[in-house]
Amino acid sequence: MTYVRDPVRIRKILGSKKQFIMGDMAAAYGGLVAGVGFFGGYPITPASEVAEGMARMLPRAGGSFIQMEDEIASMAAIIGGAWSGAKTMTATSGPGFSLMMENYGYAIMTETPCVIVNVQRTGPSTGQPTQGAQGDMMQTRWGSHGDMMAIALCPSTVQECLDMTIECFNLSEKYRHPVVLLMDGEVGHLREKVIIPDEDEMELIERVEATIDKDKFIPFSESQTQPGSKVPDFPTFGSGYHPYVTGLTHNDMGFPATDKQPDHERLINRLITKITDDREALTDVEEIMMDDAEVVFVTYGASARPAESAVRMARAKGIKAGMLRLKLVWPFPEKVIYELSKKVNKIIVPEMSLGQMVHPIREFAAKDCEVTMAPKVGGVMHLPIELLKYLEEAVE
Amino acid sequence: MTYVRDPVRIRKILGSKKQFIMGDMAAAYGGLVAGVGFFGGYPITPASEVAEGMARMLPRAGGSFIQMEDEIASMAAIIGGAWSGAKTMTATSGPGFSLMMENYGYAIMTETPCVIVNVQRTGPSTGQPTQGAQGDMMQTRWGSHGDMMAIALCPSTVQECLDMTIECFNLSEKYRHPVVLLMDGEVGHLREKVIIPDEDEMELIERVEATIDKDKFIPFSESQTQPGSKVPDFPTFGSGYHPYVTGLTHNDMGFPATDKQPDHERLINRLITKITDDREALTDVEEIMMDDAEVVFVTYGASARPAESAVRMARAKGIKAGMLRLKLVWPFPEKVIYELSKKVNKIIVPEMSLGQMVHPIREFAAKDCEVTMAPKVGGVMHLPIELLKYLEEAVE
Amino acid sequence: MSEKEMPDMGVLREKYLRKGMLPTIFCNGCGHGSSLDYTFRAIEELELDMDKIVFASGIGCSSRIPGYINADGLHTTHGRSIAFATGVKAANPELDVIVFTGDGDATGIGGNHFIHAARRNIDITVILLNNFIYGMTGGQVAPTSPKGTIATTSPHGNLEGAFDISNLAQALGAAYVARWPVSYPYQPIKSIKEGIETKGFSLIELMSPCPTAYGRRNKLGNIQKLWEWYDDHTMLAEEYDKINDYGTEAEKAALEDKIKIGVFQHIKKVGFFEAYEEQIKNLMANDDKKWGGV
Amino acid sequence: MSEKEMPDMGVLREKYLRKGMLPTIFCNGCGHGSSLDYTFRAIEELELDMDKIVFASGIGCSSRIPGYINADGLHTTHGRSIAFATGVKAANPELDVIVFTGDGDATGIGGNHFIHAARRNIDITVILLNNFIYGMTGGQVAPTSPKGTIATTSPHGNLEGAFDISNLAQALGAAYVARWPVSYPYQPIKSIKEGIETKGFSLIELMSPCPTAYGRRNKLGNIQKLWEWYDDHTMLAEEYDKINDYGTEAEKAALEDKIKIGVFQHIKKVGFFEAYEEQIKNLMANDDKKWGGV
Amino acid sequence: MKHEIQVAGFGGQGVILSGFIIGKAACVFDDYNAVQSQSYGPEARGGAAKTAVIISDETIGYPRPTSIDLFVAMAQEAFNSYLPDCRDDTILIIDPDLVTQSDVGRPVYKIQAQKIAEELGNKIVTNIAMVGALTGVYDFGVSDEAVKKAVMDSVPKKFMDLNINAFERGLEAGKNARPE
Amino acid sequence: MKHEIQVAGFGGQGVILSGFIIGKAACVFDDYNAVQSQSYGPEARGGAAKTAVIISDETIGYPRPTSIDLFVAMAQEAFNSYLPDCRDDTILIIDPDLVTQSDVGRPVYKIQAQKIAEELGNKIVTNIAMVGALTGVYDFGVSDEAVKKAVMDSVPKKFMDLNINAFERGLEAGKNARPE
Amino acid sequence: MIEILDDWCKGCEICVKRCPVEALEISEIMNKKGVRVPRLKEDNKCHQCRLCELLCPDFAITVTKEEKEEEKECKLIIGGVCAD
Amino acid sequence: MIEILDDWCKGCEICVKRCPVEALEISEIMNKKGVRVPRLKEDNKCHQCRLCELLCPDFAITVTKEEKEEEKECKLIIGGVCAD
Ligand SMILES: Cc1ncc(C[n+]2csc(CCOP(=O)(O)OP(=O)(O)O)c2C)c(N)n1
Ligand SMILES: Cc1ncc(C[n+]2csc(CCOP(=O)(O)OP(=O)(O)O)c2C)c(N)n1
Ligand code: SF4
Ligand code: SF4
Ligand code: SF4
Ligand code: SF4
Ligand code: SF4
Ligand code: SF4
Ligand SMILES: [Mg+2]
Ligand SMILES: [Mg+2]
Repeated sequence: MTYVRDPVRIRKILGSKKQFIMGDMAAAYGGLVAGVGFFGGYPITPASEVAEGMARMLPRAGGSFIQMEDEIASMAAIIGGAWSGAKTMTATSGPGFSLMMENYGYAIMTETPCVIVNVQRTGPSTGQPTQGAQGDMMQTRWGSHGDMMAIALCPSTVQECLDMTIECFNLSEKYRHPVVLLMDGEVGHLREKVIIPDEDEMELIERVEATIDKDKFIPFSESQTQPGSKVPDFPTFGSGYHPYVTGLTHNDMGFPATDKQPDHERLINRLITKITDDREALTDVEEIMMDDAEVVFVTYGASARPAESAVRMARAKGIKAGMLRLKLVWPFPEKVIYELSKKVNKIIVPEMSLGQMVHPIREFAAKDCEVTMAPKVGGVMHLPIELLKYLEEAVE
Repeated sequence: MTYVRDPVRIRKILGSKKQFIMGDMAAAYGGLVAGVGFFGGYPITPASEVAEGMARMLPRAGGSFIQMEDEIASMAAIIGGAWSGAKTMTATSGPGFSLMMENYGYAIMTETPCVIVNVQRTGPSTGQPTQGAQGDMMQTRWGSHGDMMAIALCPSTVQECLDMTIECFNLSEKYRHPVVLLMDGEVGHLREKVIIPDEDEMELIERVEATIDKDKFIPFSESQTQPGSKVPDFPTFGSGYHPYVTGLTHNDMGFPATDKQPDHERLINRLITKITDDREALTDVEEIMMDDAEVVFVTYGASARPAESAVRMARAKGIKAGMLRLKLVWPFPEKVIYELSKKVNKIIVPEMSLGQMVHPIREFAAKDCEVTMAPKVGGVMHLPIELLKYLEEAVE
Repeated sequence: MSEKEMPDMGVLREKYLRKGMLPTIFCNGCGHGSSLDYTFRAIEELELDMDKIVFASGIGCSSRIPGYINADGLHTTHGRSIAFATGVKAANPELDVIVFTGDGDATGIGGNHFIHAARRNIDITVILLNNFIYGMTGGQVAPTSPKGTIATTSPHGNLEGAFDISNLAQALGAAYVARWPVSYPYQPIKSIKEGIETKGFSLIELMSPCPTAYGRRNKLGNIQKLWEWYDDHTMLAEEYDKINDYGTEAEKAALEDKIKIGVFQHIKKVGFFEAYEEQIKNLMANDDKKWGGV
Repeated sequence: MSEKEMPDMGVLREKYLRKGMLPTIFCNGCGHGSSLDYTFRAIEELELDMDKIVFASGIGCSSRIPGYINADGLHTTHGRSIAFATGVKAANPELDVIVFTGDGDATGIGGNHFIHAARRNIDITVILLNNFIYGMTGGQVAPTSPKGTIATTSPHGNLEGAFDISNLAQALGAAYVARWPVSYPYQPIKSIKEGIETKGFSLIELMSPCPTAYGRRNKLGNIQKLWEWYDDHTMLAEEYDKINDYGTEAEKAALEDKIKIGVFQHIKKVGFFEAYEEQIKNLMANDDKKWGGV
Repeated sequence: MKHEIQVAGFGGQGVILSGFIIGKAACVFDDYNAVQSQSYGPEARGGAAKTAVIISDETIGYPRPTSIDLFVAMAQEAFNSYLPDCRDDTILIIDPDLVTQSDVGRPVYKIQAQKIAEELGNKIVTNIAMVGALTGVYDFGVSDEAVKKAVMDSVPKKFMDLNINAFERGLEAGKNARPE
Repeated sequence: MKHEIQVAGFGGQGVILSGFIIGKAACVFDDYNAVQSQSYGPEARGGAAKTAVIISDETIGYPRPTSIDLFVAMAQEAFNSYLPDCRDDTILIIDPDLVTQSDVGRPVYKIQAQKIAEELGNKIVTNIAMVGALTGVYDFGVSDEAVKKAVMDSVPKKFMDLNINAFERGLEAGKNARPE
Repeated sequence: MIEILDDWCKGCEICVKRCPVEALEISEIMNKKGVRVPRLKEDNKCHQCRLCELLCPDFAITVTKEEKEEEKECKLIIGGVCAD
Repeated sequence: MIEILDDWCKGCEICVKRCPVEALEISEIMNKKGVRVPRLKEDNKCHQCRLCELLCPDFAITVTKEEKEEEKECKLIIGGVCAD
């Protein structure tokens, strides 16, 4: 039988409401709370603790954990598991994420809900395994071949690692799309206080299962029960709907249409617009001291923390600094950035990379607003004073 | 012994100077002419013909072809082969390219020259295997985890498939970087006339092998023999230099420096700037009717062909249309695009995707120049009249 | 239930085939279709509920089979079907999972998932259609291609050793292993039945003629000759082993030319998910005791 | 040349170790270092030219070994070392290629490359350090971990069957297969020598104690006890097989607890690249004839 | 000068090869430019096959046909499917044994290419006979001799005579054919 | 209120756990915010280990130490490496049996944590003794009781007494210690 | 009785060649794809062993066990029986 | 003579425990990492079998075959012999 979430048992497994845990572990908690029934993963620094947490807790909650033979298999298995009706999850870091790219695209193509936690470390290649980074941001959006769209969230605190994992599942179920929690190793291995939400303190979005008459069911088109939704109802394996799930271009019935241009166009447009139609509704940003800001950081993840410190330091010096933190990075909040760029003189983008999100930011910023990178590589966070200097220079 | 290129033999294997062949086969010819000593590949539509051509010809030229167990192994093997001193090559399409992402990053990190032909087909996922597309453009730039740079060329004709394969090898040797020939299935499976260049009709850039005293040799830093070059001399395996080649962050000596921020920064900056320093020198564009153009297509690959037809049709109607074709797409020709955008009113980007190169084009265009997508998906090229309509609308 | 008579093809078609997908894309004379027929008959004999079987596959001609079955189908990425299937089963162990795969899919690119599923004794049934070639992509050499095979990527003759897939599965301790040519209908049906019934990992390797990409190039003649090839080049395991142990030198030499067929392994082992469910039950019981019940 | 005396460690260090990389990153009591020592000695006895040997590896503690060798070293991606090595050898068959890999690296993520290289009979020597665990990442379960193993990802006890890697290589027809614990110095040295000398694919599986990630969690005691564990839990293949064939029930039952060690396979086979060179020679000669010489 | 020729039939009939020969004739044995493109069914497993050749003395931009001058159909399905892509005055050639229903209210050249091949002893050269026929029927600017050379250059040595015969018999039939 | 504490030593000494206990005490058994970060050597294979805890009554932005209030060194190498990160008035605690050269021209608290642990019968609780000691030496706003609870909450039941003893002996030693 | 679903038949002749009593032959009837489909011979010894049904790789043959006398008639049932 | 490269020794005691004649012992000498390194016992039966050298996983032991009489002296050579 497919896993049934037992909130009471899960709560007991997790223990006290207030805890002092790592970001990685918080993601495991979040998964458990969200109702993960199957976790398939492969160890890799600095993400292994997510799997280890799951290995310890999930079977006690009645779910299953399998350490697969590699990341390709992990991604495959969680997609398979999702089709059996479970919420499924994996966790990895750069090298493993690169290996997942083919099946990530398959999940997108087949509209399979699942969650991938990528605890980013310093790349390229094996790089610096124990050092955090933010170098897989663009990969999440563009890393698989062909046209695709991404949904990804970036936590800045350990509490957010937990909350956003739940949010990832919600978005994943809502859009039937693999959602990526783009943690960075800094946050993943940081310990902080987290408050475990009780049932009434959170909202869980559950999969819309197919309920329509089997003869009338159209598996790969707009929802037949949720008016206005481009997301088809989910015909769980074993429920008698007999969907044919394929990574080939398929028509509404799910049958291969590998030489049919209109079918492809229709399918891909739906796969993308089901998400981008909601771009603005999905936008999730935090604003710090933005009211009168003239020079602002646009940040995400761990970098937001020294950036916030730097903003406070700058304000103390009378600089009209502010910060916009992207909690959801994909689909890209084009409008927010555009509007921001109309309001401020300069946008500075501190990233633990040589510059990734700065590209869409620059693309969507109005041209009269200068957009600057503030890169920092090698597994070290920006120091607040380093970032302060960017602000100071900007107002010089 | 490492393969030694025998131009006379190769010329005889290839046969007559003027031939009517497919783009895929032309890439195989190009590889042979450039001096490939080892080809490792895995079949996939529409790229299999590259491997098949190599399987037929390469052993006759004294080189070796191995069909590896998958694309991960193919990429691994050609990197290994490169370290043994050979020019090496693989060919694949989207799904295989996605699988190569981890080792692609390894090749970048270890500065391994090699050439990957990606004959793009319609994705995401298995998509439409027999239909051409241009959906892996951004993946080539961003598909592996961590910071990286890409070098990639896009042929529009079968002759270019041959010539650009040679060019790929030249750039690959020059920069010690894996270079991608981003063909599309349309061009790959098109047959056209090609002229096979004789020895004196082309230039081959050969690897700069290490020659310095072994004790003084620094394997992963600036060249010790080419003044001004950031590309280190190559210590071929078997030549006694004993390099330690690792995907970990390494210092100049090649030793792991996995917790050293300065080493990482230094390395990654060199890996990227060794290419981007030459961004303008590398820029390779073709201009069609650009002198007085007001509305232009920025194109590449197969799309350039209907675009060119459309430009000619538009000119016949008195529309000041033009076309800029990117022959080298990565590193992105930022300056050319910026300058173009200063000159023209509108840039239209026809792509056999939902829009990929349009992003950097929009990022680097001046804001007063409108940049529009002209996407076409589902394995079908734009029709000239479809593109003409974009031009007509632009001047309305 | 073998007492009940097997319904005729008209009935089977109606019951098992997915309307609108037939005829198959397989070439004239391709053996892949027959394996599906045999599978239907095995399922019919076992009286299984088609709502509770998931058919998974990778990429290849063989992997197109689930598309023709009126049941849940998961047509995945090249080589990965067994890993997907593991997830399907993990999330709902009540489902039967049958994987259709090719020699290239399962043992070329997908070899790792194959050996790990066998090692773990994942409770799935793998029907592997071995045609000694990469059919779908037009005839490239496969890890199963015999030495000397002419293929588009071994135009001068294959130099690599070939996998004996059943032997590999046996060495890995798979619970059920059998190999038959598709030209024999009854044995495959029986093996598929036994495979489905066996707890743990079952492999049924069916040698399937590919006239287009294999037979033609390797001078195995027309469709008929290719189908007959298996009659002359296979030998029942018992007989094979007997000759191998006690035969004359000449008899032994003749074995070179023969492929062993039969049921090679059939053992009782606890399936992975059986063991897992047991572990979960114990953990929960422990917790309940600790907590005094949930 | 075994007449010549083995130089002492001072000389070996000077000759074989890469200056500036030592001491190793291995934990106190880790067996991985010893395998490198044995390799030096095998190379010393064979009088090989260190300029013509490439040491390749994947990712893992074991895969760090080439970093300590003063020779060409290729530290690749996790699981892929054998595929890289295949390319190294393909592009210059004159080089000897020795792969250092771990149980996870070679048979977890890298299982496919392992089986394909064995099948192809790629002429490389694989020294596989099996510690029954993923050491580098802190002790996750490996495909070699015995049932019941407590690891960070099998905290309730491992339910999966374990690979017998040597047995797998044997089934694949590898030219040379041997297994020893690193606590025995002489046999590994001899096997590494034989492996390097053997044409085609050689596997030397060395069981290497990992006190940090395996021993500790599985209550195998301190470093000493862990090293001694192999004395009690291994048995020479000949003896093992004899008991298996002719032993009493009790004796047979005791085998449960034993790991077979020894040289399991040592056969003469044409190496893949030997065959390839032959084919190339023939093709070229053919062309030359056709063209009347180049 | 620009000619667009489309040949369609079943997989296995050598449709692609026939297009290849025409294109090769034009650009290797004559001095034009030519492009040949092809369409596959879903996964190239039998089914329909179609090829288009464009011949021009200028550079060829868009490489797919936009205005077909000559359409050769070697199977009924192909004829039905692709006729709509043709202009009203596109020249049509069919093998009446393979395309039995070709009555579309306009003249059609009927060439029994398969029959010619069978008479020569091997159905396999049907496509070559058809290449001859279309060369005879339609002047695409390339000499008969160049096409013949392209045939000779594209077929196995062993079957050279058979192919030349097929080509010549087809050519003759083409020259003599009148639209019906 | 903000306190930055750094503890450093060798891998295997339980340095990370000691930081964890302090952080947990502050935010679970008291009501502050705390962050704990850690640095690894190359691949966490033994070698140096270092952890930093920041305790504050406000939200903690930048989570790494910028101005260390208390530095505890449990190995000579750690002491030498990380002393430069300290302010001039950073409070320093060392175990003199592990850090034999601590003469840096400023007062240092010397706590024989390892000796305490050995006296209690198991070197393994050295870190817990040190947690007690630093709690005794430095007031980071968290009650002794809260730290003790955090210890109890973080160690295996089996070794509860041993750990509590270690903590209390350390606490006492800390309270009595004077900088030398 | 032997029914052939003509439009699914690809013409491999497996049925014809493997019928133990040589009861089948390739007929003059062509299906949509131009394939000549098999039929029972006018004079046949078909004993409804079902081997042809089992072996046909294209699900094109149905052997329905009916009385011998009905067989003649049944041969006329062609094509499209099950396709939709 | 037994030379120990003290700074490479990690203290596993394999050499001590596996010496067939129990010739080695852990000494009071501490290396940089705080590890107590082994030494030949004052009174030892070392017959230079080299087992300790072979087994030491850290390349820390060198057994140089020299005359018995020189041994005593050699024991004094410690640390840093080969490291650079
Ligand atoms: C990642 C990836 N690589 C390559 C391919 C191309 N491909 C499709 S099917 C196939 C071979 C299938 O062979 P096999 O499994 O033996 O099936 P068959 O067609 O012979 O039945 C290949 C290489 C792909 N789809 N995906
Ligand atoms: C693609 C990828 N996945 C995961 C990892 C993380 N990783 C590094 S080493 C290792 C396990 C190594 O185990 P083994 O090969 O047994 O070597 P050991 O450390 O035990 O010697 C893993 C999973 C990685 N580096 N790359
Ligand atoms: S190519 Fe071979 S395997 Fe594929 S459908 Fe045709 S005959 Fe069957
Ligand atoms: S973790 Fe295990 S394998 Fe790795 S170095 Fe330590 S003891 Fe050796
Ligand atoms: S049922 Fe048997 S006897 Fe009758 S036609 Fe079929 S194979 Fe022949
Ligand atoms: S076996 Fe089936 S497909 Fe083949 S000829 Fe007979 S009816 Fe047709
Ligand atoms: S050489 Fe032999 S006897 Fe001497 S100390 Fe070493 S192991 Fe003992
Ligand atoms: S074996 Fe080596 S590392 Fe271990 S104690 Fe002896 S000298 Fe030290
Ligand atoms: Mg196959
Ligand atoms: Mg291991």
